[in-house]
Amino acid sequence: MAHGPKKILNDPRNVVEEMLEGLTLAYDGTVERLPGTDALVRTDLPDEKVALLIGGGSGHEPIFHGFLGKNMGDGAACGQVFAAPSPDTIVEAAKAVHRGRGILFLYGNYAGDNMNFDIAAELLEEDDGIDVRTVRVADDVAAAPPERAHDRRGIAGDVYAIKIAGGAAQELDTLDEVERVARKAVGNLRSMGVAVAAGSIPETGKLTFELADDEIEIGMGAHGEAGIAKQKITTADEIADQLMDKILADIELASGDEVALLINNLGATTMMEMLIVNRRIRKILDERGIKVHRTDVGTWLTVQEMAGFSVTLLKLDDELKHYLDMPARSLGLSNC
Amino acid sequence: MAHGPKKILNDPRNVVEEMLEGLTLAYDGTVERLPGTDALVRTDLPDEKVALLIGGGSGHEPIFHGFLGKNMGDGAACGQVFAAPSPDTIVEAAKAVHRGRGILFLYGNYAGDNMNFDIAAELLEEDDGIDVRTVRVADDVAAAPPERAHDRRGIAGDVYAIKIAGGAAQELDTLDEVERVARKAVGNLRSMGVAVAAGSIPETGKLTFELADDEIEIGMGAHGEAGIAKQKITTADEIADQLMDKILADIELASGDEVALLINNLGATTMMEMLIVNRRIRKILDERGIKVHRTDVGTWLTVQEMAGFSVTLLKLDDELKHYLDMPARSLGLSNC
Amino acid sequence: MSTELTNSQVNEMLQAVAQAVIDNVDVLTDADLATGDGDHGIGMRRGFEAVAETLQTAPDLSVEDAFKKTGMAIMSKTGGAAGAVFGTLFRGGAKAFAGHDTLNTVRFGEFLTLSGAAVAKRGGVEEGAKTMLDALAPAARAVSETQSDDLVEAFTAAETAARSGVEASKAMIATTGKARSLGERSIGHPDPGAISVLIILGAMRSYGASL
Amino acid sequence: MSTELTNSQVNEMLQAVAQAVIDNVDVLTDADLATGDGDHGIGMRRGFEAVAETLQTAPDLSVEDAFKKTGMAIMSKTGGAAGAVFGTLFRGGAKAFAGHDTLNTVRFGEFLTLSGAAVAKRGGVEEGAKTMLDALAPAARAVSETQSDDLVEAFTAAETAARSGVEASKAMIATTGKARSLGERSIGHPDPGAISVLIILGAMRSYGASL
Ligand SMILES: Nc1ncnc2c1ncn2[C@@H]1O[C@H](COP(=O)(O)OP(=O)(O)O)[C@@H](O)[C@H]1O
Ligand SMILES: Nc1ncnc2c1ncn2[C@@H]1O[C@H](COP(=O)(O)OP(=O)(O)O)[C@@H](O)[C@H]1O
Ligand SMILES: [Mg+2]
Ligand SMILES: [Mg+2]
Ligand SMILES: [Mg+2]
Ligand SMILES: [Mg+2]
Repeated sequence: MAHGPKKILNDPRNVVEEMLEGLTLAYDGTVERLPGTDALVRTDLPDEKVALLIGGGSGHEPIFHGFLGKNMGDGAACGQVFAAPSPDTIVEAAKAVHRGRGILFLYGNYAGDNMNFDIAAELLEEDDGIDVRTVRVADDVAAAPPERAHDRRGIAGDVYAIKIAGGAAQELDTLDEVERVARKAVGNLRSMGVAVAAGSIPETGKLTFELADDEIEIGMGAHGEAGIAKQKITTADEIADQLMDKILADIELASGDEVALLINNLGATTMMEMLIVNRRIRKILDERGIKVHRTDVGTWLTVQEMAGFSVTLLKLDDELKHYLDMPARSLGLSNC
Repeated sequence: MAHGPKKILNDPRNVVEEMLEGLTLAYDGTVERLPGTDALVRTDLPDEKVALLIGGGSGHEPIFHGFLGKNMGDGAACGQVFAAPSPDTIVEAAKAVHRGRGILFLYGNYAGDNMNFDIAAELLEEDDGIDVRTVRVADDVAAAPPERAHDRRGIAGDVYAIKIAGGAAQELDTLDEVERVARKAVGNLRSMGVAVAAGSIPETGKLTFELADDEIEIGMGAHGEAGIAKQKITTADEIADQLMDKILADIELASGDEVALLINNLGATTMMEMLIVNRRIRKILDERGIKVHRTDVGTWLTVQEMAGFSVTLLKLDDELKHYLDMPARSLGLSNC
Repeated sequence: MSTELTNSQVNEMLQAVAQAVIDNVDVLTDADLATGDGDHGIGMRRGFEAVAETLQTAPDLSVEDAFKKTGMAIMSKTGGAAGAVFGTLFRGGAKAFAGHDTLNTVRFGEFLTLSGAAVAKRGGVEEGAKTMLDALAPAARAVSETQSDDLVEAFTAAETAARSGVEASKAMIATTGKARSLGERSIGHPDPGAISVLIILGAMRSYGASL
Repeated sequence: MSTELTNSQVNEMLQAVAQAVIDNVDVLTDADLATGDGDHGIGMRRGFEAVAETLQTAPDLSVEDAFKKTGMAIMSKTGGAAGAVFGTLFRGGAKAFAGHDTLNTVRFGEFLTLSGAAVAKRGGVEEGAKTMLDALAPAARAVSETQSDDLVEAFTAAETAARSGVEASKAMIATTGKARSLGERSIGHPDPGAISVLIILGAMRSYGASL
């Protein structure tokens, strides 16, 4: 089993299958896996609702397949490690969550995801006449300048996007309305991360990038995509400053505005580090008079054993606050 | 800042202070830090209730200080990294949470914690006439044989113990009753872990133990305390078998009995690995007819950047189930 | 000199293609580690293992269906960008063979041209974006321009053009996919998907030459 | 030959003790890494930095109060097992100096004896459990048995006994603290807390010798 970085696995080529088996069991009956597929669906779906389908590559657990439940995702299409799910998987998941009111596809903005979900959406509309809308999370400000914001990657902003869309899909009656709320949330999300050490794909056993012992990479993506620059490791305060500079330059936030603040562990970083970073972030926000409505610090969108974290700001209004704060229960995120 | 293993910090000697500042801010007003101390207290404590005080060394975030909130801990006494809090801190926290109905001290069973909390309890009883009861979590079956169960370390069983005691301290009127429920929970908890890689204390910058690239240590404690034996890394299934063998040999569980199952990430392990382990654990439990009432897989009691995980079983009855399932919200654990 | 492949030869050829991709998993992994997330090799292996299985159990497929089924197997098992684009490559051009029992140079050229168009549409890319299209599109042009009806010549033209495409991709700045983030730092590295196109066309050429 | 220390000398001596502990942080870290969690050095440093501060700002304390305040500073700033046991060491025996202006051999012997008893009670341990008591208790006995009233002899006797205690702790199997988990694997390593006791008593001896 000495296969690249040390991990507790069985067959490295079978990790997604085994993970999905363990995940489905961990849902204790609230979620089922569609036989012969990598599609997961809530078992307690009400008869009539707008459906929220989420998904993406595996290896980022607990997102996405860990985010199913009441006021969260209704179903998930799961891909292999760092690989978007296939159209088949998406179509299966979509048909199973559909409850007559159309489906919102919500996922991170990557070429692979976009193509596979688009193919599935075309098939569902052509073959089954199901109304599908697509909202892509593209929150990573490091990934492209504002004028090419649609090219940005989806990173930990996914968490808030799913939380809000999940609430909206529970409460609102039409796909139009759910799409509108999800789109507003996504438009108000900005994130940026820093990488401290690489993760590896179990099947290749290879680290996805290289960093020297005294180096970090600011702005790196959630699959080890290149960031803005490698640099010598510096203090938590300086790193927080760098991330916040870029994020705050990208979104209009005036004194008195309210945000939700999420600090996401990419894998192996300690919560102690993230809390130390939070201290600085709050100082920066306080200085600008920006109010923090809620803070979430934890591990939601990982990149295998990568070390590093990202910071996400979501600009709030009353509607977004309402859906964000709705109670929810899932394997990877609960809220009360 | 190149100080031992790569971490995002400011002053390695000031990590607990900065972490507590960031933590308090992250609670968004629901928890305050008593000025000049490392004691944290809920700001929304009702006027009359049995108080639940938790605490221990820092460096295990989100436990303990991240577990404050309604139906969770009422206050926390925080120590330095891997060091029990001082009696002063505990006394301050205790006085601040006390609401006239006595205080339950609930913490992990370590010589340092025991001595410091005992000194505080004596002071509170002698100087202030406050009724203090102590329940220690001692769930690590690797740490001592059944006949010396009181010598066992407290590891991830803390999570369920705090969750249950938090619910009981909210609903039950007397310290006697809260103590009784907490003691029952603790008596029904069994855990065991495996270490894959070491963590480090920021101030020393040194890894707390050594493991070769192809070695793991079964039964290692939450501060790198020695386990049962170092061994060559093997499959997830075999490791799950080893842990479950020891746990199941230690607690009477008949077919039809119900348990709660918690898999806790010690830091840098991927959720994928833990879910793969869950798959096997469920097979083992199924074979014995043991029913899983709920599963929790996540990161609650960490040992800095250590890699590895632990498995916890809690044998349930209706009363424990009731308190375990109560909704709760805290920085590190929410339940709905 | 063979100018036509029968449907069972096409089936054999596509199995040889699958094997070639599977054999090159490490090459593709390393290429994707340099510019992307390192999963291109294992993704292509997953897809082409499914292709091999599909073709082995259905030796009697028409040429069109063999390409279609190949594309469908890739599309359903690969995942990621590669699943969509390589699935599209095989499916998107398959209608070039509709109503014909055999594969010849002209139809193969049409296949590649249609495939290239389908990929460009699906991926929202043009040539120069540093994708597999930078190997596929030149290969399609090379085959279309081939005067000879010798299939080995056609395959060789395709392979040669794809090889130049892989080379040319090194100088490109990626504007899509995971390599996009690298910006100018993507210069110097070939596109992994383009390498896959080269492997696929190379395996066709070898198969043709072995007849 | 000094047979008595005044309260200001005691204050100075305890500051020298604090400095010695602070200077040995790495020795204690490494010892605790071998058998425990590696924080003994930094914990003792925290505690004794607080001791130094307390004593510097209160030079006029009585002997009893100097020991008490030392214990209280340790108890409130160290944390962990060490905070409780070393706090108890200094506080638990301080009453040996009650009503006296000076420290002499007899009172120092009583101090150590009372301290040892207090630590044993607080820690629920006896000698042989591989704790700092395995240095402290022999030191207490050695001082009590000292015939001479020369304080340097008393301190030397204490230090020597503590050193043997540290040595002897190597052969012990820990039955408390974080080292308990090691069981037989704790054999061969000295107890970190015992080393701290040795450092403390050694610093007293040096201070006495420097007079
Ligand atoms: N938008 C696109 N259009 C065409 N091909 C693309 C596009 N995006 C990526 N590709 C191709 O896919 C290849 C990457 O495949 P793979 O690594 O399997 O997918 P992923 O990027 O999802 O990890 C790239 O090398 C490129 O050739
Ligand atoms: N129950 C006990 N009684 C007396 N001394 C103890 C006890 N437990 C631990 N010690 C002492 O404390 C030392 C460890 O101190 P330290 O590393 O600071 O605390 P921790 O074990 O909390 O990390 C041990 O070397 C031992 O001498
Ligand atoms: Mg990928
Ligand atoms: Mg400690
Ligand atoms: Mg890739
Ligand atoms: Mg220690």
